[in-house]
Amino acid sequence: MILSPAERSYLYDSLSVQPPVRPDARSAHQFRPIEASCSFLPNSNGSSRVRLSDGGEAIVSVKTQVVLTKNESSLISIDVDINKERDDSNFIKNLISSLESILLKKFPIEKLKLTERYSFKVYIDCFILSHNSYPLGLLSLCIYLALKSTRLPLLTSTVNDREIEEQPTFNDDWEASKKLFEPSEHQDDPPLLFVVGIIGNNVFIDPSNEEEEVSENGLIVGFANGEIVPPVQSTNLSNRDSKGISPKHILKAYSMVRNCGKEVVKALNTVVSSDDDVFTSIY
Amino acid sequence: MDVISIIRPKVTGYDEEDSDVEMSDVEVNLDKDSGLKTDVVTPGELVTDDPIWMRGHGTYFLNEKTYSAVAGSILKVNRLLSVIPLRGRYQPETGDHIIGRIKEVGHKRWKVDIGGKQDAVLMLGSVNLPGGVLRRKSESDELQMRNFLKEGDLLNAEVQSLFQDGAASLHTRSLKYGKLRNGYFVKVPSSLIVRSKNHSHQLPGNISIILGVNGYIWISKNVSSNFDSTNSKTNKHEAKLVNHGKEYNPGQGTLSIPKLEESSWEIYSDKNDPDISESIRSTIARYVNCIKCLSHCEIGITEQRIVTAYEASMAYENAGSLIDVEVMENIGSDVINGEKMRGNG
Amino acid sequence: MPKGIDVSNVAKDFELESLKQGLRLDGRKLNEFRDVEINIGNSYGSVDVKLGKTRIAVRISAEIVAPFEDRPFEGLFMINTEISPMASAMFESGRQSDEEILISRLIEKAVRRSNALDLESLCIIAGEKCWSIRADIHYLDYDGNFADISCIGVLCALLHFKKPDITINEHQEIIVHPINERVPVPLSILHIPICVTFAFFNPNDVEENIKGDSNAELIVVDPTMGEELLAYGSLTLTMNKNRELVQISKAGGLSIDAMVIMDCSNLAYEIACRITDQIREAIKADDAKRAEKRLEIRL
Amino acid sequence: MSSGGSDELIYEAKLSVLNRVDGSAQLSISSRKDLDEGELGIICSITGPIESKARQESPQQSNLEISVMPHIGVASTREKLLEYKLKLVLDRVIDSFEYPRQLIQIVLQILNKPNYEDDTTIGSDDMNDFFSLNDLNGCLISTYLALIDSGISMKSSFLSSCCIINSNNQLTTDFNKNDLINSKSAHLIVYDLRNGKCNNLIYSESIGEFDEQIFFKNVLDKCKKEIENLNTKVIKNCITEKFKNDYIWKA
Amino acid sequence: MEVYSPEGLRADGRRWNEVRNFKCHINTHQNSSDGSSYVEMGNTKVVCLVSGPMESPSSGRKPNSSSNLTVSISMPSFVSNSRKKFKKNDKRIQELCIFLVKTFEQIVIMKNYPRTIISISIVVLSQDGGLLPSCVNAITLALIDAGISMYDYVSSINVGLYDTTPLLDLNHLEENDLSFLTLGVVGKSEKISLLLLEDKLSLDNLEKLLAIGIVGCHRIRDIMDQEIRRHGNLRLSKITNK
Repeated sequence: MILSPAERSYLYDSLSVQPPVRPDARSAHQFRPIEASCSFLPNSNGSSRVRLSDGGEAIVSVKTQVVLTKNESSLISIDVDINKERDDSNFIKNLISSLESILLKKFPIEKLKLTERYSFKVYIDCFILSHNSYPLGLLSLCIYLALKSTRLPLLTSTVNDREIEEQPTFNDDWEASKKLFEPSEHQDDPPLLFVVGIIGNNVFIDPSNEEEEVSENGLIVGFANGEIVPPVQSTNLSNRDSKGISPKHILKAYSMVRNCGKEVVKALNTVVSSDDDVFTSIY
Repeated sequence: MDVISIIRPKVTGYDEEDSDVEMSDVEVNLDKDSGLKTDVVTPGELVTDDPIWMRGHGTYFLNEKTYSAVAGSILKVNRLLSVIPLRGRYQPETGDHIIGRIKEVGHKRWKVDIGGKQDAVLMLGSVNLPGGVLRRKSESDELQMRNFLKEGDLLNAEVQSLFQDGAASLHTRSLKYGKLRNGYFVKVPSSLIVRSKNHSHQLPGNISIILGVNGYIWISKNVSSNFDSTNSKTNKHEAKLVNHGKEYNPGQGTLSIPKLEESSWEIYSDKNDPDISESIRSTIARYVNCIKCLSHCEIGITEQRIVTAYEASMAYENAGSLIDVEVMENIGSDVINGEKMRGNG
Repeated sequence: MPKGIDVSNVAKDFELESLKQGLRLDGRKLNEFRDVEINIGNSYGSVDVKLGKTRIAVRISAEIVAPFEDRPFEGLFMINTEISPMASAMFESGRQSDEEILISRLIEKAVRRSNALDLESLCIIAGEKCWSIRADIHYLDYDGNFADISCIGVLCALLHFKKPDITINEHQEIIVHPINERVPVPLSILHIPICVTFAFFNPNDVEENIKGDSNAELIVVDPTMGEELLAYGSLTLTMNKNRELVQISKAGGLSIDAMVIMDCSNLAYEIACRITDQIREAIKADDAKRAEKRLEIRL
Repeated sequence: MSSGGSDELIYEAKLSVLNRVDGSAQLSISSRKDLDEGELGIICSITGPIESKARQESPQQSNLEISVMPHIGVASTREKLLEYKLKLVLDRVIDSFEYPRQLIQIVLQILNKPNYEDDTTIGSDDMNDFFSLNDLNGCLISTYLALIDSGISMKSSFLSSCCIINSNNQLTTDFNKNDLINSKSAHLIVYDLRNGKCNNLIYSESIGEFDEQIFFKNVLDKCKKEIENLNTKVIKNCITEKFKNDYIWKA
Repeated sequence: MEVYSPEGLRADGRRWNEVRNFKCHINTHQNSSDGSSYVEMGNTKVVCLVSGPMESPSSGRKPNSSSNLTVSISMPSFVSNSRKKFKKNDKRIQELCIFLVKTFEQIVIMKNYPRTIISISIVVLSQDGGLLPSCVNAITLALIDAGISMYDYVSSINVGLYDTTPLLDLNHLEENDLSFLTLGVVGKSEKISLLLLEDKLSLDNLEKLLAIGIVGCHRIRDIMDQEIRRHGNLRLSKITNK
């Protein structure tokens, strides 16, 4: 992303004014419009697709496998793949580590336990078709939708198979499957990660490609059931020299993420409930 | 306090009925005088087997049969037949007023990205150099090319000529061309820009806009142009304030030669005016959203339509809401209806 | 085309013109396959094959290994088709060029996937021990059409190869009897696939080929390197003597009428039969020579 | 095809066997002891001097890209070692200042090895070293022939010979596989030649236990004799045969 | 579950000459590519993004006169239910890419785009047989959407043989059981540009399969053509009121 010095200084000045004038006139806590749909991959337990207005698009599929609990180090495995990019680049490793740091802690592990000896292993495969800005926010929204739309087959064999050696069997009627994240009971929702850009003493959410290029620093803030949760990391969104982060920035970012996080969760849940089970074509 | 709007992907512009309807031979409406199809033609389709037509872009021929090579509409200009593709990259024509971004500094030339099939070329010989029009080129110019234009710089220029393979050669040998500053850059598909005589306009709210024919648009603060006599006093004041006494600024009209010399390094300066007010910035942002509305609804972009869209967008006090898809579509329909009512649509 | 392989336009026009009149630079007719020269080395499964100037050497070797878990009853069979810069400067030792990938996939489909070699017969102890046959193709000299010569070479070597006889004693150990003690055992070959490659040339321009219905495309069997550089596409048909198509691979290039492809396949069948007989005779002649030599030693 | 040598090894050499490369030679060495043991067959191709790839260039000299391909299986560390030793010798011999910034590509393909069927049963590694010594000898001679065929300028001619000291301390260059297996030591000697005579020693490698005196006195002489005999009988008429039909118009 | 019942019904209820539900859309990714398309043949879903003709980075060094075409196929790991990771240099995928490049090098009018590159990237969303045909059809649509000049459509389909009756447009199960061939036909002609057979088939049945395949390809071409015309006319009507 190359900007001319004139553009760069224009953007920098516009964004450092209080309140920041963003190039597309968004307010500091406003997201870019998103096009999203879920459960469109027939052979995955849960799937979702999210597309941003700047052309960034991600597809996430959640698949489960019955495994022996004892020989599995972790029951959740996350894998990110970016179209036309080498899959061992550090960019991808950082994405995976940020996602893992939040998902592994905030995951209803007890839902995955099937019987004493067997449990579900969840494979979250993310595929980024194209991205202009830093794709972590896009990915986290997409994973949220995929997890909410994941359905696990109902166990029909006995639960305590400690003594009698028995492979778990399932009811193969798809309707009978139960959701990983039941909307009804007061169970909490999957976590989210938000990217916040920082310029001067302004903080703004969901930075676009140009805003990232001009921003002095960036923050990744975790959010789950209305609260700020770790990880909270600073990341340099542009490869130019970055300025330090003051506690003021962090507090501002916290308050912004806290209140717009609730809105985002509400909006995401409406998407999940609206097209629950129809495998429509997505384009 | 709307934070986020998530919509379900509806397949744009398709009625949902099953697309497998048997391909009935839908009646083909023909253009009255030339007898050519007015509907879309697709690659490999026989356009005409009448040998009088000369074959232009987007077609190929075998003995006397002419076939279309792209999916698009047929265009006939006194016996030259060509097919214009619905979508495609910008095809430069001589005399086009375009905006480009410097991609590479080469030997006595710059490579400029204009969103076309190939990068355009800007020769060192076809730019205004500091010190006015009369100065001769010297080796020192070749050495300090980067002080004039470097990678990433935006400039507006005119297509001087075309190379044999279709690449464009640009020139900025007039005062209205040069480096762009004090504004923001937007990109739209080049097929949406309606060609007209003049592509740089002044818009209400003290904004000037350059509609590059290649779909690159520059919206900037209206810097003291003395053609616009109404607020010339304020502009002059601003210009004086800004240029610490030097009169000259790009896009400014005629000036005596000596003044041109000592202040001409200004035309390649990278610094914006220091005091671009907040209202100017939010007006520019609103115009950016209006242009994105027009592009989203695939409406041809003209100065008149941008102003109509801008006025229609005033209904939404917070310009940020203009980025939502439904709002875009209402603005688009307002523009079209507005035009139909005025009858010059 | 690196390293001076590109052909001047004048040479190209000359060759195209001569093809139009049905003449090829090496004097062959358009549908004439170069004569195949097979000479068999002194150890089993070592064969050198020449097709005009194109030349390869094939070596078969056998080892006893453990089979794959998901296929306990089958032995292993692997073909190595690495082309070194010895064949021609356009092949690099490291990176695999497009031609190399196509050739190795083609041989894979023609010989391995069509199980010309019966893998079950390679099994010694199900799930534990089986024979792993390995065919190494060394490309020595390139003058076009590596596909056909590789297929002929591998088949001929497989037919000729004999693996040492083995017995399994009571506590499941395998004793390998050296060749001079026990007569070695040949491999069980189910069918002999023969590849025949055609190259296409476009006498007139592309529009005629796509829109015109003159079907004037020129088709040439067993192209040399010069012809391959000039061709606009190629078709490789693999067939065995009992009129069975093993694989067809036409990777784009000039589009050819379906009827013309049918004629090609019939012509390919005749050529395949002729080459199959030639291979069988070569093997028979070598067996006779070995038998008579064994007699001499015994006298 | 020219061959020769009474009690020594049988050499068969032929030049210009390949036509896509600048220089090529095919060599086969078989021991006289038992004929049906098969021969050590090597074919060597040289392409060069050609434009070298970007990262391989060296400003004043040409650089060498040597690859040795085994007759079965894929190239392993054993072949890498052979390539390294070949490079040591060839750097000394090829006039690399003549072709600056260019590449000379040498590919050696081992076609046959003496009854290689039971190659897999050789077992211990040091046996392998004995065999690779023999292979190196074949590679050196075939590379020399290919260099002559390719017309790449050389500082001097060179030839190599390999001899063993068997269990009852006899020195011989004509050995078959079993002799090699139960020999006490094996030696590879490479001499450069000045008008047909061995001049100075370029490279020598020995494996196994042997007495110093025997090495300096007998082994070197034996190899010298073998090299000179190889040169006069095999190399000379192999080259004359090649150039014979070049001057066909002269006769 | 036999593949073809005596009454002439296949496992998924189709007749021998019925094509699976073929859905295609163009211009699905305006802002991330010059031309884009989405094709669904039954449960095989493929997205194709074309960017180009654009400046080729190496144009300076080797001034090749014609533009060159690159195709890359990426298979996310959720495509096959065995979730095995397709490592990049998987031979089969490389072969498919070479097939696609050679097919479209003849169809795209390369001489109009000297010293530029056209880069085609295919993303497979789900795979249920007929991968190569859906890739060919998706590329044809995406190239047309990008306004790149081509001589004609290339439509493609696979045809299998159940002892003597040919079956059109096989899904994954049928591909595993039967020997089948994939063919690509240029426009409405009888000319075959792409032909791939990977299992045993007797020579006498070849002609029958080719004939059925060509008819199938023409039908696919008509559906694609209809979609392009609908999309084009819709856009034309919008623009003409400019």
